[in-house]
Amino acid sequence: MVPTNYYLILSAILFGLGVLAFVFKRNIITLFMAIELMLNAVNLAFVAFSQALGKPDGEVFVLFVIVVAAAEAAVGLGIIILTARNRRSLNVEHVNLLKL
Amino acid sequence: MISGALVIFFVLAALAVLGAVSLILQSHPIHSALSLILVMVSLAGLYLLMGAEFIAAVQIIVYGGAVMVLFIFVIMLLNAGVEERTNISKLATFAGVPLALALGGIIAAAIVRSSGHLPPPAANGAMSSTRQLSMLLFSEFVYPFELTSFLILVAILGAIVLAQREN
Amino acid sequence: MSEILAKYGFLIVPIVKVAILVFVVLTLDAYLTWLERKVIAHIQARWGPHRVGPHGLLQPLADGIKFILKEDPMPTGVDKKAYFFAPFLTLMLALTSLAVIPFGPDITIFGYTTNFGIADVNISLLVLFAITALGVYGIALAGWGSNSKYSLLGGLRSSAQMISYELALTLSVVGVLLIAGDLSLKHIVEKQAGDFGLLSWNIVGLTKGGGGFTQIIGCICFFIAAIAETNRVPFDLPEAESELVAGFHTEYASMKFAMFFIGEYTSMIAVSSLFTILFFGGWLSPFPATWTLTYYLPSIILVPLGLWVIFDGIRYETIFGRLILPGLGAVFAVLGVALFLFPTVNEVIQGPFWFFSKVGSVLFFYIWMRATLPRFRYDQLMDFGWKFLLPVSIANVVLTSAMIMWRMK
Amino acid sequence: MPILENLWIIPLLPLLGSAINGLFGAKWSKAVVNSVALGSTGVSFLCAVEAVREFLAGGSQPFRKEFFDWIVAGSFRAGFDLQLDQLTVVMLLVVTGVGFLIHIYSTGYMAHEGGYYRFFSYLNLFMFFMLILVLAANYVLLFVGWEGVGLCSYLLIGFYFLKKSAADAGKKAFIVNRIGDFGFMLGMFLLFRSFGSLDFQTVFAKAATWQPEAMGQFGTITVACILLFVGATGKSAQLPLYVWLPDAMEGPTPVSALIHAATMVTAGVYVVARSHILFSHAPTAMYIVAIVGCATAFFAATIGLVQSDIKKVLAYSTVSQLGYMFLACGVGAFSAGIFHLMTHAFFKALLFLSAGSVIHAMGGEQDMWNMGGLSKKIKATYWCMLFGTIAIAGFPPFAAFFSKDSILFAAYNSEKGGKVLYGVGLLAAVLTSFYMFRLIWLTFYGENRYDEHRVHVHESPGSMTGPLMILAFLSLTGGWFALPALFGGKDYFAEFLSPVFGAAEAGGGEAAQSLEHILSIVAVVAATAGLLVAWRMYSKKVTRGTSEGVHKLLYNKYYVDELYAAVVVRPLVWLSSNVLWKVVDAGMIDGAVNGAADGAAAVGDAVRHAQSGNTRSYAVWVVVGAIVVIGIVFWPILHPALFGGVR
Repeated sequence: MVPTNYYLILSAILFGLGVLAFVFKRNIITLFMAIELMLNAVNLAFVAFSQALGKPDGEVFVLFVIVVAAAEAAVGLGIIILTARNRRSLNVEHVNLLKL
Repeated sequence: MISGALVIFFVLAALAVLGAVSLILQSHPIHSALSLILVMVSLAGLYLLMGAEFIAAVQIIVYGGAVMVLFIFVIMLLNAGVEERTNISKLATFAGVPLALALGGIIAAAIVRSSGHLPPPAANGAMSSTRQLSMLLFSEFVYPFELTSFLILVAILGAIVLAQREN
Repeated sequence: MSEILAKYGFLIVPIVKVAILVFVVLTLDAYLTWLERKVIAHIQARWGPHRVGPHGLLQPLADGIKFILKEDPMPTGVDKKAYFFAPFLTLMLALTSLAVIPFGPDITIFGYTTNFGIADVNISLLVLFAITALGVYGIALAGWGSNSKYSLLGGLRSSAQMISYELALTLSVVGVLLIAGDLSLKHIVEKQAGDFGLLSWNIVGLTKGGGGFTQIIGCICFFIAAIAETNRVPFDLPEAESELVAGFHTEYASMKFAMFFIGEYTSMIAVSSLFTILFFGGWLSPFPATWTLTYYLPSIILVPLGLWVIFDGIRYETIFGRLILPGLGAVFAVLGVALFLFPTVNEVIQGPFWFFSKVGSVLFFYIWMRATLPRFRYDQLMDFGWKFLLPVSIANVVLTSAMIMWRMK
Repeated sequence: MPILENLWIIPLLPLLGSAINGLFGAKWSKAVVNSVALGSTGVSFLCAVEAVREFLAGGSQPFRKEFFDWIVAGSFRAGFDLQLDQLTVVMLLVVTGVGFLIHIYSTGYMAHEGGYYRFFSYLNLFMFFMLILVLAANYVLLFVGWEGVGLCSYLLIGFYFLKKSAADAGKKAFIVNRIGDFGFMLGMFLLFRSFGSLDFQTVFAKAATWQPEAMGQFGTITVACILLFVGATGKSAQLPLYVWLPDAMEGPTPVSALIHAATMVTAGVYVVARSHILFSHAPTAMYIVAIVGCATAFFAATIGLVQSDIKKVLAYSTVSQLGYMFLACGVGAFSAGIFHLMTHAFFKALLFLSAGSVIHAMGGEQDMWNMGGLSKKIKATYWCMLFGTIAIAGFPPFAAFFSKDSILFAAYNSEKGGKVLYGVGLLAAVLTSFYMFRLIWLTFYGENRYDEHRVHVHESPGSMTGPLMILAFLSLTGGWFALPALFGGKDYFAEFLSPVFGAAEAGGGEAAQSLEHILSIVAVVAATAGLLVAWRMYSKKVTRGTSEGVHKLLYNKYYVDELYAAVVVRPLVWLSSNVLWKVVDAGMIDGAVNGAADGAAAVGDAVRHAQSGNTRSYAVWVVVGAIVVIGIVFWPILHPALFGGVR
């Protein structure tokens, strides 16, 4: 029987790694992957809590999170394709027109 | 005493962390994607371990089977090469990594600090059969559920509009 | 013996089962290739392989040896990780997918009861789908990894194709799930058991105690989608020789190529089994349980077969053949007689017998189609998948649920 | 259908006519526009008659109904409330009746003008606002009508807006009226401040309970009345705000007849009469009204003596007649004032329309020195004009004889300085009869002073002469309500209005019967004197006299316009161009605006470097924010002030 804490800490670690990836990587697609990683960490926490509290609500939330992640991936990748077409680069540091 | 479940947990957790780290260290998007898939699969294993089989299956089907395939597909489509390690953002270059680690640490610390309030883990598995889940989903959470369907519809439209070429 | 099993059964039994399954499946794959070549040859009025061994029965063996001994060149500029990982992944997933398939009812050996399959997960269907979903990566990675435009195009095509048809595949099953109200393949099969044999299978839908509805639409959709999932004719665009040489595995040779090959045939078997389970009552006999005579059908088939093989082997042109074939026939005949003599064994055999005969006919249908049908154009493929198959399967879901609701009233 | 119950129909009809004509008239033929305009006004006249019949049938009980709320704010309520009492009845009939006649006249007069539909749209709109003004049951709604008629007057004066003088006249009228309106609004505010309402009923009811203020005392009511009167002077062209009315003659003649003679300009009188209770509580205000009215009557008459433009003469005559009305109100003879208002509406409309007919006949000529000898050519017009002149001059048994007579009588009887007022009024009467007969002689007698070949004089069509005759009849008989009063009977008009004015009315008293006879004889003598002098001077005179001395002064209207221009207009222009524009607007306001913009730009320049546009930097900032928030939530020790984290 695994204590809930272990799961939570694992999810914290994964989340931190996701954040690290987000600030560290330059490739837009990889940044999206980092976001997915964070979402997964959150899902893990949800499931862990729902197991700990003995209520399946948390898992329902996980389902919603997954749906949202899928939608976000679809739109986000569309945006990425456009960006790549227009800017001829996937490096997020070259996509810096959002400034004065 | 170390139970079998604990062993499995540590193995899967190690795999997940490994995948996450390699996601960061890999220089090619495809390899990052593969490492992420590894993370997801091991998380699915953890869900199984927690007795949430349905979530595990959905995790693999949706994340592994659809989302990540989409990623890889896009990577192939754009023929993305090895990422260039530019350092235009001084802030991210110098402060990024330590701050990220600090965030992870502070979250972990917060969990440790406040986990005393958690009830002891319930009996494994049984509590979340797929049937219960669906009952809950279609009774209590039916409105959010319908809303997600709208969300997906909008996402489809958005993706189509974005991806279609001009002319 | 039995107490050892009672003690360490949880460890020993799965290992044994895995070993058996792997052996059986690999052999099956090998002889599936033989069968395919033979059938197509005869359909096209040729002989097919008949040099290696009698009727070319040893051809698969020869092929295997060839694969092992062949040189394994690696094209330049490949992405090593992906290039090596892809075939392993494909084969691994294909084999794993068999793990959750129940080939028969639970059996009891030496007082140790176990399920007639490797794992008995209560969401086995979802697990199966999960594994199939991962199947894309093998092909995509192979296509991308081997640094060749043909491979890349093949990989892209197949991944797109698989994603598209996965939806139809999954949706066409929902009808069955609505009837069975369960995600476990075993329970799905058991739900199809009835007094009228095949009438209560999902394809007909006179389920015991009502609450069923014919899944003929779902069955057809599933079959088409399954063909697309396994990249078989007429959906074999990923390896369309005329356009892409050999598609995603153009750059592969020897053992790695063999892995793809075996993977493909294994997944064929898996999908056929799933098809059988979902729509054709799995291991259930098509006849009502009261017709006890049908229990002896295995022996009734095996004994004449054996006799015919012996008779045919005696006057075979090569010495080798005259030695081998009669022996094989004798084995068949003896097996049939044994089944006739030991009803307990016969009892155990019933399930697998029906199961594998059904799977075999489905596989034969596969091969038949390959010999018959032309190939789709790519846009036609996509249009068909999205604009026809998906709506039809959704309609099937709606129809089925409506019927079930109506029956409940 | 009981019109009285839905009184709103009466004003609504002209509005509809105006809207329809204004929106679609451009496309339609004159016939259709006519039918719409005349139809709406005619029907509303009939409705008015019906309403009055019901009113009288119902024992002439003052009718008042609140149709819907318009403005409701706290204790303040201004609703769309209409009322109908004897005073309203008079005004209503005058407005709709005369208005209808003038509409008919206009169809003939405007037949050859452009913007036909526009003219009638404006005219109907004017009718609407005038009716609102008359029917309103509270000051706010009255003010709506008040401003509305001002607007219509502006539009109609500037009807020939391509003519600069017309456009300027319109603007002048509007601006001068603004000054009056300003006073009027102040008056309203003061009333609301002191009575907590602007509803006639409540205001008057409360005011009636107040102690009347003493002479020479400037209490609340007095001030309010004076402010209202300022508004009245603006609208009714009294000293010192009369200057716009003569210029208003730039508009088409029917307009002058309807708006600037018969109805709108009398609105001031109506307001004063309507608020008679207030005025009767403020003797000082009454006195001021009387003095201003009297002065105006004389002053305008003097200017009228020498004008050569036929319409200008009538305009100044109007001003002076309005002066009479205010004189009447000032000395407390409200009914006499209203009486004169009605008769004046008849004969002044008649005179203006006849003048219009003359101008029409002369093909647009307005200068009397270029006329003469028209009596043969345009008989109908001549006789109508003559009727009007006799009436205004005050010969019995014509209308003005009775009304003016009763005014002068009341003035004579008023306790303070009554004799002076009477004298001046009498003098003004002499002057009136003088300039009117001067007009007659210059226009219709002597040999013609115009070019036969260029101008070919022709009688006006029936659509114009018809109304003239009706009005002529009215201005003959209009005064006979008061006929019995001469022979010891009672004045039916005053009798009719007495429920409204009641106590406020300053009756002559029976004792003065003989005195009244004497005074009326004196008035007739005075009128005759004016007639004779005019005959003496103008029956032979044929050339425009060189103007010097007094004549020059009068001819230039006492240089009042120049005076105003020098005293008011030029300083104002200088102020606005040099101070308000160059300093306040360009300097302060623009400066503030641009300053704000520059400040924003500067701040943006300063902080924009945070916006590197680099996603990774933003990501780092997000991380910082997350750390801070989590730290605050879980370690409140970092921020003792904040909530205590998770317990």
